[in-house]
Amino acid sequence: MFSLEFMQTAFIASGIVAIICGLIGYFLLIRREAFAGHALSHVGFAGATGASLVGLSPFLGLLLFSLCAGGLIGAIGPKLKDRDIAIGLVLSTSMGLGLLFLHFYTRYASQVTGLLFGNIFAVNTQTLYGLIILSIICCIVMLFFMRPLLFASLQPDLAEAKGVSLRCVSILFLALVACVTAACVQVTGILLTFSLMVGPAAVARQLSTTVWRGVFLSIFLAVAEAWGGIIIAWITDYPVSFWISLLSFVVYLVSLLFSKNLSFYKKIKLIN
Amino acid sequence: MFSLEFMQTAFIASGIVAIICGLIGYFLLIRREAFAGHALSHVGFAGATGASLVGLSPFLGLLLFSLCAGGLIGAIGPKLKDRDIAIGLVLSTSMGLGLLFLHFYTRYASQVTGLLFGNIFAVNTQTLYGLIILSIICCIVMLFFMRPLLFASLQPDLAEAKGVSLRCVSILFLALVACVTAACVQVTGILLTFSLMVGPAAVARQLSTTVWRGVFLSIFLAVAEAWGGIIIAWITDYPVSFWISLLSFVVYLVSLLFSKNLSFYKKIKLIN
Amino acid sequence: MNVIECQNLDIRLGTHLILSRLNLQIQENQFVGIFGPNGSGKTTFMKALLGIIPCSENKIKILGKTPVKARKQIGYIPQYREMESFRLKGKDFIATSIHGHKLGLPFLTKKDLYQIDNVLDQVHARDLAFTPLSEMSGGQRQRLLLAQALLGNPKLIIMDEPFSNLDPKWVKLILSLIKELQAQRKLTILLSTHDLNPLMKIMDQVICIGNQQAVLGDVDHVMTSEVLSGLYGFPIEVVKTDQHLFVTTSC
Amino acid sequence: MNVIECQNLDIRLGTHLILSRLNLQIQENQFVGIFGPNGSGKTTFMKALLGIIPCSENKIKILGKTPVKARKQIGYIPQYREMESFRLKGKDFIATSIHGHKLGLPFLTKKDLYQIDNVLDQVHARDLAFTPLSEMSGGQRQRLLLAQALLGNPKLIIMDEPFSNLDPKWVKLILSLIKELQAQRKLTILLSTHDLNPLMKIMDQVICIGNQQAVLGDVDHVMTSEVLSGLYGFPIEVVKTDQHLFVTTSC
Amino acid sequence: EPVSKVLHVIAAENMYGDIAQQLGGKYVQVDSILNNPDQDPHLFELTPSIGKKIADADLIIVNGLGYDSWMNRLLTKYHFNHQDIVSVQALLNRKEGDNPHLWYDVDAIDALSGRLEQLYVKLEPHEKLVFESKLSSFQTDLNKIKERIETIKQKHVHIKVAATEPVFGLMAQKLGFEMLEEPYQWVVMNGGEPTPKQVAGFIQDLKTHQIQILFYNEQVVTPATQQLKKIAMEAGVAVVGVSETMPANLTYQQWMNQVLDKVEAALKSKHP
Ligand SMILES: Nc1ncnc2c1ncn2[C@@H]1O[C@H](COP(=O)(O)OP(=O)(O)OP(=O)(O)O)[C@@H](O)[C@H]1O
Ligand SMILES: Nc1ncnc2c1ncn2[C@@H]1O[C@H](COP(=O)(O)OP(=O)(O)OP(=O)(O)O)[C@@H](O)[C@H]1O
Ligand SMILES: [Mg+2]
Ligand SMILES: [Mg+2]
Ligand SMILES: [Zn+2]
Repeated sequence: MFSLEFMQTAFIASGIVAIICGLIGYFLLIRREAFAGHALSHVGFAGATGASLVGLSPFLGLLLFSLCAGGLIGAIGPKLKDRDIAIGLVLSTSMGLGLLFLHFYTRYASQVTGLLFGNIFAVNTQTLYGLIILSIICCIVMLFFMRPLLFASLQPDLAEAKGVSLRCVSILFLALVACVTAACVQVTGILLTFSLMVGPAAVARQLSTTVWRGVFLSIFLAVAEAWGGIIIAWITDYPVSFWISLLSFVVYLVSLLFSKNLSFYKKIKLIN
Repeated sequence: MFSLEFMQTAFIASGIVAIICGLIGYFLLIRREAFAGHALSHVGFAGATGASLVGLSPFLGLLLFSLCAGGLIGAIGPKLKDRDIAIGLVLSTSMGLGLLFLHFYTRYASQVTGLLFGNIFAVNTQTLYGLIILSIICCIVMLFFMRPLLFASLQPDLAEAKGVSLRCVSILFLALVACVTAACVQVTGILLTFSLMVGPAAVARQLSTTVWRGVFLSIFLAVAEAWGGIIIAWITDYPVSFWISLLSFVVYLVSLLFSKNLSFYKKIKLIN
Repeated sequence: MNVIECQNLDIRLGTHLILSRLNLQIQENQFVGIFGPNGSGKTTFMKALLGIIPCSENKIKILGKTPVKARKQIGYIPQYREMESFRLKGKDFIATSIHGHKLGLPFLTKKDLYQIDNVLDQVHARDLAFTPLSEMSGGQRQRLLLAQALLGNPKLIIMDEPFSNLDPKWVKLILSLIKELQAQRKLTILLSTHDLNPLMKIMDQVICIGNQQAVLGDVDHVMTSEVLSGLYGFPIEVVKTDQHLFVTTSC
Repeated sequence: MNVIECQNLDIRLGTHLILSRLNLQIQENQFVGIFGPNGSGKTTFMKALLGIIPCSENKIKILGKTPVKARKQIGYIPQYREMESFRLKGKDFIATSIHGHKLGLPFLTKKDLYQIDNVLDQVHARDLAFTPLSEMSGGQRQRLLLAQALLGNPKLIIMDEPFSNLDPKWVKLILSLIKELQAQRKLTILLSTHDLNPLMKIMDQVICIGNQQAVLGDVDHVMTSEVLSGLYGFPIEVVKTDQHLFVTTSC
Repeated sequence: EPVSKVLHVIAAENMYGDIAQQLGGKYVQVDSILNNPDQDPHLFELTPSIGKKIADADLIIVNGLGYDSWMNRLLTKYHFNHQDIVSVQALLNRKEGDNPHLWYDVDAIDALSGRLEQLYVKLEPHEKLVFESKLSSFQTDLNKIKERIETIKQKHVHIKVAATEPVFGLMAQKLGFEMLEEPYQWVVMNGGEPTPKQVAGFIQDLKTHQIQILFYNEQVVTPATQQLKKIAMEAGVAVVGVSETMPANLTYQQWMNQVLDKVEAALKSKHP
């Protein structure tokens, strides 16, 4: 299984996607913005179609459009309360725009439809290099951005008093999420990206007592689920995305049972 | 425009969809569950393919599966805090299942892609009757269910003390949302359904001072946006869903400006 | 008839024992204060009385019934949480609790509306009926919640820290409102708070919760330096002047 | 040098004037209580001092600088909100505020860790370093936040209702902690609360906020029945015994 | 006598697989990836077993034009430099965005068969004669089809047709038909939403017999196609179903002849 070149590539690519998704997902869940993560994966298609329409590279359009949408969501709803409305409206408006672009694009728009499920076994070297560069950039940015991000997420009032602009942090973070989603969705599809973003991070948030442990647990689980999914898919010959999404659900359920015994407080929450 | 039969049907069908979406959407936003509304519109396809796989009617499968997913989300996360994780996980798992079913049985695959954007101009009479029946059932259920739903949404602690099971309410409501979404998405696509669910309700929540006014404003706006979208689409010859999503965004922005002048409190929120 | 009766009651959350072997009886027309350190179980005790936290059968009797059956006759104000910043009017907000516990057509009868006006009058807050919730001050919201708790002619009202974040004027206003209502309608009031001073001369009885115990007693017996110091595990002094009774920690 | 200096300050939220023509100067090493009815503008005033609410230039000086420039030297405890029910450890939680305002590698230096241990020691809460946030009581959380406010050797600490929902023991404990720290480090403390009694003998000065005015004064001058009654628009009595000073609304 | 080894050929679509089999006979073993008329190429996720087969293949046939983009990604030179890849798109020099249903273009198949024979000969020089004879018999069949097309073209001039999707477009072009309602078709194919005037125009043209034959995609059963079919039948317009994927148990030649049979029948029955 490991001697086949396309399998090697699949392991590397899914590993990288898992690392970025695990990292970004952890902060996404701390900020309770899972919806944004999903919405941004839809948004890209409008950009891709728009770019094809004016003759630009679809990927560039996808990236730019996602970035703008991420920024817009961050700007409209920096407070938790109104965020779901902001996300919902940006999502539907950008999908509407995508539809309009599609209307003018009277040729075959192949890049539009292929996004729901990607093909991790069909990653070419160029894409792989792109992914590696993206993941390095993303990790470096997160490394430098983590401090204000955590501060603004955990103690917004205090952060504001210390001169952190909640709106800026929110915009920047969602732009980063948009970037990552745009890139990963190209490779692995909406389903797989979202599974790797939410599942491992949910477990990490549930169990870890320090930020670093949380981040690493999240990344570790994401990689483990991604590779585990590929291996099980190899054995059973069912689609990989199915296995990874199932694994991520099962691992979360197991962690729920586990964390029940962890602390007394959790127990009460489950009773209420 | 009004003499054409398919246009008449479009007006009637979109009007009915708008009524249900406006009604359900208002409560969805009061409970801050917009994400659930969107997620449930994806979930159905797994049910449709699954049902075909075992030889049942796809629509039945779609309905049942959505219902289960709605109930599951409601059951996992009755508290606001954990809800986005619950929704995210149910969404990705059910999409994964859908992919698996698709792997075994591919017949309804093409219907799945057709769901992002529906075609309001191709509603047959049978579907129309189905919609009318659904909307009547939905309105009646909501009418009887509204009291505990509002109570549990606005004053959860007190409702619990009065014997309302928050979990039951949450499950029931999301099951209803699932039902409605499943049916509407078949007719009008994910985009249009979601636009009509979020936009008008967001405005109504922003402006109205009584529940009834909120419900009626939400329904009224939804119908107005739906019909307005069709008329503008007829004039400009752009796709309807695009216009409706744009209208719903614009109306929200206008309401935001309007409500700025409504109350002092809002102003401060915008400043902070 | 006893309004509240607990016999040998154990309250557990999960496997954790919060209160053990509770025995107390509270009569009609009593104003009972509940004190105790943070996390001692005041809220838990109240939730047990409301039947939200299940307890072993027949150990709690409210008005001679089980808590679940007595629900209709209990008014409740939960520990204050930030309310939705809706523009919903006060009247509509409290109306959600009328029949809110059962399915049915969401129309209010004339009687319901009359009842709402009635309770709003009782807390002298008719003006709040048409004020949007998002424009109410903390004190106004508490008054509104008090009006809501009076709906349905309860015999017992349970209030969980209704005064947190309220200024002394509102505390006093709401306290005198409660006292007035209690006298009129022979209500039993159960009220928890951390600021003991405003209640000193108003309470009839006191429940002290601490160390998994809850003890009912008269104000004069319980509100002594010894009892309170023991309860909080910290020197607390009760100072008596000619007209006043004060609690202080500054020694 | 004055720690806080306001000259002819107007504070607005939107077009709404909250406080007008404020003039006050607070010296080093002062414990200043802030009182005022709900919605009078206590939180708003504090936010103006922190530079969150923009005011016309040069009207506020903190330690001789503008609020924005003085940020590093101000410790702040926001009005209590329900914290995330994370399992994050106390140490990690307060560590987020070290350098949290600027970009950079998220690693703590030995010095930072030493500083955290140091402030935890100062509030006698070394044990909280390893307690998950979700398992802390209200008082423990307040102590943790106080430790956090001490990070970076501030000259001024602003606390917005730090005692709401705390029991008298914790109020007293935290108050004496604050007092102790203030004496040690010549801090200026600005603290708002609705429960005036615990502060009566601790404060050096008082700011009364009401009717769009804020007045600074000595405790003896301000804490009189007349001033307080005027402030709250409600009869409030100040009772003096040999050793104690009490505020009460029961008249 | 040198022993010939069996060539492994992978075809992305089954008609290409069929042609490869016909041309290679017992010397090739063909696997088609999309071989079920019910399958939607857009929602297809590779499983490891297919990846394995592709990795072991000697020859790969893809359509190109984004129709099977997952294959393109897999087939960069880096991974499969030992293999020969036949892209029908490349053979014809078509640009991205063109009508991807290349197998309805008989000339494309002509070119493909020639190219395949060349490659077979290159890989198995010993069987040159066998391959040449198989090619000539295939091209004889193909020429018959071409002749048939030419006859139809001569006999029926100025035939106006329409389709629900541009599946049949290339063949219709060869037949000399004038294709109406093209924007509608592209929108539907791209999963977009037709505008009201497009729908109105289509229905109008059907009712007024502007359209003489309506082609629809048998694989995409949506309310929209049903609606148009129904209107066409009511108006007496001939309706012809075509499929995207070749039905099982047919050869390419049989399939094309079947389609042409249907077209001829339709032309006969068409409204005068
Ligand atoms: N929802 C909950 N989450 C976590 N712990 C809880 C919860 N409810 C109760 N507990 C636990 O039960 C005990 C009693 O809590 P309870 O809320 O009844 O105390 P309380 O007396 O109301 O405190 P406070 O004065 O702070 O309101 C606490 O020690 C706490 O550990
Ligand atoms: N975020 C906000 N939302 C709504 N109104 C606000 C907000 N901030 C300030 N206000 C308005 O400004 C005035 C001052 O509010 P502020 O919060 O400063 O009062 P406060 O003295 O802190 O009250 P409290 O004692 O209740 O904390 C209030 O009358 C209120 O109307
Ligand atoms: Mg409590
Ligand atoms: Mg305040
Ligand atoms: Zn989606």
